Amino acid sequence: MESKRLKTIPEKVIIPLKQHNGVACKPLVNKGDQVLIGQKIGESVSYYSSDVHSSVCGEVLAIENAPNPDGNKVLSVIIKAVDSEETVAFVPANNPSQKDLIAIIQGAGIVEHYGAPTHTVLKPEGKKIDLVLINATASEWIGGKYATPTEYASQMMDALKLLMKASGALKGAIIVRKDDNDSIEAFEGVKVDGKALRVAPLLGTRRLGHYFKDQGSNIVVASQERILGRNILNFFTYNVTGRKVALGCNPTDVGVAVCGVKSAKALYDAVHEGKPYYETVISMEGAVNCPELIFVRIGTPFKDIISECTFNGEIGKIIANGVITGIAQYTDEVPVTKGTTRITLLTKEQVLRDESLDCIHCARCVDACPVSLLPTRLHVLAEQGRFDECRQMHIQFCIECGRCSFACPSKIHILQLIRYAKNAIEQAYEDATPKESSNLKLGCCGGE
Amino acid sequence: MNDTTTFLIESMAILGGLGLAVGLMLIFASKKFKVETNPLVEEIISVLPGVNCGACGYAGCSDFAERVVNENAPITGCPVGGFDVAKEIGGIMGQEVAEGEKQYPFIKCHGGLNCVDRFEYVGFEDCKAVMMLSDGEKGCSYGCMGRGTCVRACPFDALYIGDDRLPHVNKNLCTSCGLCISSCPNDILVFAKESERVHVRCVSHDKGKAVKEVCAVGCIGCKICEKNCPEQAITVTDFLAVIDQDKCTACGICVEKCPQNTIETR
Amino acid sequence: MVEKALFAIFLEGVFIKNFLIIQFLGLCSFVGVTKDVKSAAGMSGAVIFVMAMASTASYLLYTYILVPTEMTFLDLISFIVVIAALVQLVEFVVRKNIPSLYRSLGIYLPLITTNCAVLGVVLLNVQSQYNFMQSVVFGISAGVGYTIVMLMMASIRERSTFVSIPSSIRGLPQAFLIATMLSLAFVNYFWVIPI
Amino acid sequence: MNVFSEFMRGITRDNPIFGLVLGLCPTLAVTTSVENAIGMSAGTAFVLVCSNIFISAMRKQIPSAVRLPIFIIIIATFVSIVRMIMEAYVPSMYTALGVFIPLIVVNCIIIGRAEAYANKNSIFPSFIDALGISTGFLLVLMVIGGIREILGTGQIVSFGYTLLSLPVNPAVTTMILPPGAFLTIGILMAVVNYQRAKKRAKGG
Amino acid sequence: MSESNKDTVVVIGKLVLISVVAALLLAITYIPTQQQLELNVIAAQKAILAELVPGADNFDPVEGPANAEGEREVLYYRAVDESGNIVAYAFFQRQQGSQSMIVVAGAVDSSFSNVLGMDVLSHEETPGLGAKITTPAFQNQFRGVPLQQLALSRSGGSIDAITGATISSQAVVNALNTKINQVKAAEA
Amino acid sequence: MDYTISAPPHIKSKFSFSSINRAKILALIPVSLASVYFFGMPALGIILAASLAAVATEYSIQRIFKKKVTIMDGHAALIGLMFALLTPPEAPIWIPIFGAFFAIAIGKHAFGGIGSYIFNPVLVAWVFVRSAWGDFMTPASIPSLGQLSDLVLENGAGLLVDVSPILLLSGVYLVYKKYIEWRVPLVFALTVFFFNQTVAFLSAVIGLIQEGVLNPLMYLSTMFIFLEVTDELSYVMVGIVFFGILFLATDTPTTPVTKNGRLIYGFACGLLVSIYGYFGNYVDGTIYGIFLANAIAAYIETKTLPAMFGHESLLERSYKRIMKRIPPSLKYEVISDE
Repeated sequence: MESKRLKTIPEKVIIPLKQHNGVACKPLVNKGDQVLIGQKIGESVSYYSSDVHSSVCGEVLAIENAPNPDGNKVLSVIIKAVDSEETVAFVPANNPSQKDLIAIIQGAGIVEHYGAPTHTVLKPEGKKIDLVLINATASEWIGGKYATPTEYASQMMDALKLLMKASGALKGAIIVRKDDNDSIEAFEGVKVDGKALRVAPLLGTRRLGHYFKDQGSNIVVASQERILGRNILNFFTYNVTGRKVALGCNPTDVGVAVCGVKSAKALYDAVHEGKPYYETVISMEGAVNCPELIFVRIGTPFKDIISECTFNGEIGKIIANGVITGIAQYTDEVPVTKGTTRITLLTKEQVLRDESLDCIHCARCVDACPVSLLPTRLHVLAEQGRFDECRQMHIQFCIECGRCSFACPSKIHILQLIRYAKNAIEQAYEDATPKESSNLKLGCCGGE
Repeated sequence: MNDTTTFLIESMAILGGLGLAVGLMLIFASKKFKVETNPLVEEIISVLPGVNCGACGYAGCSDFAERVVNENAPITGCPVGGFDVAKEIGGIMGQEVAEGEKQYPFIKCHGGLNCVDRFEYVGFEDCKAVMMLSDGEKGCSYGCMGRGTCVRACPFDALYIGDDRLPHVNKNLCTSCGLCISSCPNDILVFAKESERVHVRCVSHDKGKAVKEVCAVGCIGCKICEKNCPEQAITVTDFLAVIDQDKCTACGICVEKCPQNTIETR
Repeated sequence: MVEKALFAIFLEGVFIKNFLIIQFLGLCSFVGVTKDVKSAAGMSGAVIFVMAMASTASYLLYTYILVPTEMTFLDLISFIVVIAALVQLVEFVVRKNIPSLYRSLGIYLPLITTNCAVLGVVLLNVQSQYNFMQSVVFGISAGVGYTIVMLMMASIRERSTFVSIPSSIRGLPQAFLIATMLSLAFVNYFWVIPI
Repeated sequence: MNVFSEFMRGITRDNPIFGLVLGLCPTLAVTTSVENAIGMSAGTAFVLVCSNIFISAMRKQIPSAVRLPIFIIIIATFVSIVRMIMEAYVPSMYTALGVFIPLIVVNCIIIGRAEAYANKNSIFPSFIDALGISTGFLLVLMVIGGIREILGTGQIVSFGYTLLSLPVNPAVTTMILPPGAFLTIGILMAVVNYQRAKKRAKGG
Repeated sequence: MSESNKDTVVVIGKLVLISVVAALLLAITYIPTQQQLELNVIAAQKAILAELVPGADNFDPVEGPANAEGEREVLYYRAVDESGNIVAYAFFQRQQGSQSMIVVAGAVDSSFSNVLGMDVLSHEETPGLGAKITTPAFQNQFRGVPLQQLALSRSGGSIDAITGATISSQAVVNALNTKINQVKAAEA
Repeated sequence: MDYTISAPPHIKSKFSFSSINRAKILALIPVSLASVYFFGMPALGIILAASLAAVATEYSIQRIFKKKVTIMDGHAALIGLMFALLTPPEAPIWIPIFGAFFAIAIGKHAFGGIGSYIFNPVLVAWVFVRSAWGDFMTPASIPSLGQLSDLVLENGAGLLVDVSPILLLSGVYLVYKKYIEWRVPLVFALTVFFFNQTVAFLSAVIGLIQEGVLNPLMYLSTMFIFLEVTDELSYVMVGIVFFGILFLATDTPTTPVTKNGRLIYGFACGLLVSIYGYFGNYVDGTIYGIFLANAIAAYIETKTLPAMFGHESLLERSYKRIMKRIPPSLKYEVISDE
């Protein structure tokens, strides 16, 4: 699982100042400034924010709204890159305390791929975390500097311990994919506290609690089926730990911090090398002839990555973050951000242009739904604007996995309609889902 | 003959007795089981036909009256009473439909096919849905996307998307309810009176060059109309011409002069 | 033997002589109050109650007042007066004493006075020369049959709001088309049951 | 007041079936033949006209608190009269219409017109109104009855005369069964709605 | 007496008055129509009897035992020809059909071997289905049927049931069978 | 206009409405061929007439009302074919034509077209035609399973579809390939096949009670009734019942969408079919039973809406409560929330 770097440094990079959910950063540079690799160019202005660093050496061309992979335009720093690898001085931390770790995470700009700044996940205001999970089911291997898979696995273990230390949690777990034999093998070879690790499958009604007891360890690795979805945190937490997360809350409300592989690796690098989060690994998929994993700088426009690859046919669709839940891009000028995990390219012929027909009530979507919703009814209610009834049918529980749309023989854009309704509900009922930065939700959600 | 008389008297006695009994019982019951109700409701009940036929869709006249008072049921909901009853209920509820000049929605964008698309969209046909995926399909981020959110908002089928990918209003069906206007994410639709003849069909605040790149009929803020208007009814602010309808005499000079054909008479 | 006859009357009243879709009695409420399941259920509950009550009252009136005095030609007028008065009375009582019941069932009571299903039950009782128990059972069974069809109709119409229907068919025409199908099903299915 | 337009209103805009949607039960139940339809609407017309006249004549005397019971008594009286006369002089018709003759008493058309019109207008307009509504009712019943009879039995036989006879047989028996009634009125209503929507879109 | 009580009395008075007037109107209509009704019934019965037994000159009613009020119910009729011989027995029988009571008229020859005919005096069966028992096509099947064959064809008899209206057809057959047996027993 | 934008997911399954319809038509072709082989030209005429009439009706309705013409999705042809299979071979040719017309015009389009109809159009048409011209639609004989070879080729076949029950099992392949949902047919079939056994069992038990038998072994022995094959089963193992289970009841717009709802619906179908079959025959029983079940499908759906995700069902709650009572030493495995 070797990952490759891009051969050339991109002509210019576009670094959005807001690569996380929360408050946008304040730019620290002006037009015309010279920057170095790893230089902080955006400073967080609140706890719910994360620093942004330059990934190249060069000159700031502009600070303006530029396209972002999430579909909207975001204030970004555009830097003209020069061919230089000059970095600012990186200071590795030596046995940092919990407080130091939180500061390192925020300062290194580590952000979960689902958007939350990692330090707010580990140390949410007013909440106590007692379990840290690394979700390795959805995102790919981070790659980077390691010789053998086992070394990678032990790096992960170290990262998990760092995360646990940062959050003050006593227990931690890594969840890998059931069919990902490489990872499972890698972890089977690692020793934790002198004991050989066993990857435990989550079977039936067994939850993590069982394995903590069973293995007599505070750190376990478990395997699970792959879950995709843009809103899976609560569902993932419930599936893995059995803790129910109330609507409008997130796993931190029940004492669980869910981190990604990338942020774990980034923390590892930040602590051991002092390196901020300015590089990431993305995978290329689709009709493309390319190494599967590519090590890129954050801010690299998609077109530079695409031009490194050979492509069979004409590009019809560029999708960031996977074909099931990803977002299609209307331009290849969008940059790789901390939230980007993969890029999928489809040819013109592969692009689906299905016209949606009337619902035939075949209930395939109902069978496919992992959270027992009735997508067949929700999509109609959404289309007719009956959002009240959508709420009564628990539309907020949708994890946006897209299985309903995938299964639909009438090719109805069910997921899009559900998101449309959720969006409308959020606007109409501002109290329904508390805003992220507000403390209103404190105490509203307890675990069970 | 005697038999017949007895028969008549007997039948009268029975039915009369029944009427008496029923009347007494009801009056007794209504006194004994009196429940205080909203006087407004009572008043409406007294105007309503009292047939309790259920044709209004509610459970009888008193239910309908209660819904009118408490839940804003339409005052025209009673099909039996018809218009007269509706007027009376309106009098009680203090609702008067002011019969002013009729207003219709007006589409303030003329882009449609004249405006370039940035990408091909496949999915749920709705402007807001497109907005959720990106900031709009058209090159002009102010203009009408023509995906028909307003059409679907109209409960009277009065709007439709024409061949030019712009919404059109069928005035015969329009009731001026304003639902389409509030549904538009880009605020393209506004109410316009029939007497207001001349309109600027553009809402773009982009600079002239940017507009020209994407739209053949957008307002470029050239100020020709402003200079030529004899009534000084047009002002260009922020690269967009605005007509003051109070001053406009519909002379048509601006319509002729506009290089982009943005201003229109209808 | 008596029990079986009662059961036969019950089955007949519910299915074979279903008031709504075989005998066409009470159609106003059928098309008016079946827009959602909840109100259909409330209406049906009220109908069952009033039908049972009206059957009782009218039987007593007919047997003990009209027949002895040979005033049977006054049946129609006296029945309607008695039903109207009874419904009104019940409404008063329920409204005063059990407000919660009034909200769920009582608001449908006035709708029933002029519901031909209730008067129909009473007249059919007299016409079929049922005795007291038979009258009451027939009244209840008519109400149960009414309920079943109302619930079917209401849930179907509720489901119909989730699908696209041409605007000229939406509403009453659709309700009648559904009634056609229900009627076809009832006419053809239930005669097979031997009673 | 234009007598003619007042009369026509009952046939077109305030048509009891397609306009006001009242009195559905007899409409569906007795329209197995044109003959029954005529008999039913004649009975209804008699009651409607009489009660409209009676109530509008007495409207000043009726206390509003008990107006409904009094209306019901008046209507029930006329219905009973119709019933007895029919039973005595046209027994075949009486048998065919069955329980629906006494059920005229709860026909919403009658009590609806009594309340909405006769209670507020003087005798002559009430009379015209009743005539118009009755004619509208008669026409609708005859149309439905005609459709059902011609399809259901292959011919229209009224009062002993064969008015129309289809060469094609066998007839669609379903049409004179209950489902046929629902089907006919459902399709008729859809057609009426379709025409109305078309007219409205054109600006009618 | 307070104002409201006075109102109450007026209201009730008017209610009673209306009821009384209504009763009067009804009673006045009732008397002539009732007479007409009785005439109708008798005329109808006579017509049917004459049609069923064309050869008969007179019909002698056979009355049952008197009931509590001293009225005697007519059980059946003996049809006598000009010379006074009994040619047939005719009768009316009430029977529950699929929708209502059917009053069936029938006649059987004096030797109780053949049914002479059947007619329906009154019924309220479903139009188009059960109501077909009044059609000649159905009624003619009964002319001259031997008593043993008086059953629906599905039970081995010679009467074809009306399609879709087996219950009504069965009711007619049952009515005839029951009554003929009764007459037979009474005459024996 | 370089790239295409759409909402996720960007790939979709291969199933489409037309592929499902095509699969169903293909699955019905063997039995159609068998009926042509057995009944000869009349069967071929009926099948062709019904299919063509259905397609023609759909085409003209969609042209008249200016809708998109969707005859290529195969739904109209499928309805026509299914109606033809439910026609007796003796029927005059205008019966399938009218039936197909009625199915499409009233059964499908008057209710709003694909997905909007509440009653299976085939059944709507069949029930209407049957009640209008009962003589033509009554099969010459009520099919029953005389010997096992009747499963392959039924000699006393009534309707076209009764000709060969075994060929209808192509529907099982459709279930396997997920063209047809499995819950309804499974529960339906189980209910139909066990109904008579249950009736026999109950009557045996009641008989024992009436005789005053107290020996529990006698009662237990009546359980063996479920193992034997009752005579009634020969009336159940016929083509039309198989057809009803696999093709008529599984028409998706007429089934509830909820998972539990589909189970209940299957049971309701089975029960209604069996009751009619028990008193009457299974030919009419299958049709009328499913038709009536269609009417209550919407009610079943409203009553089985799924609870909030993660909400414990009654079963789970009671299980947990029982497990709490048991001392931990006795427990092997418990649902644990840590």
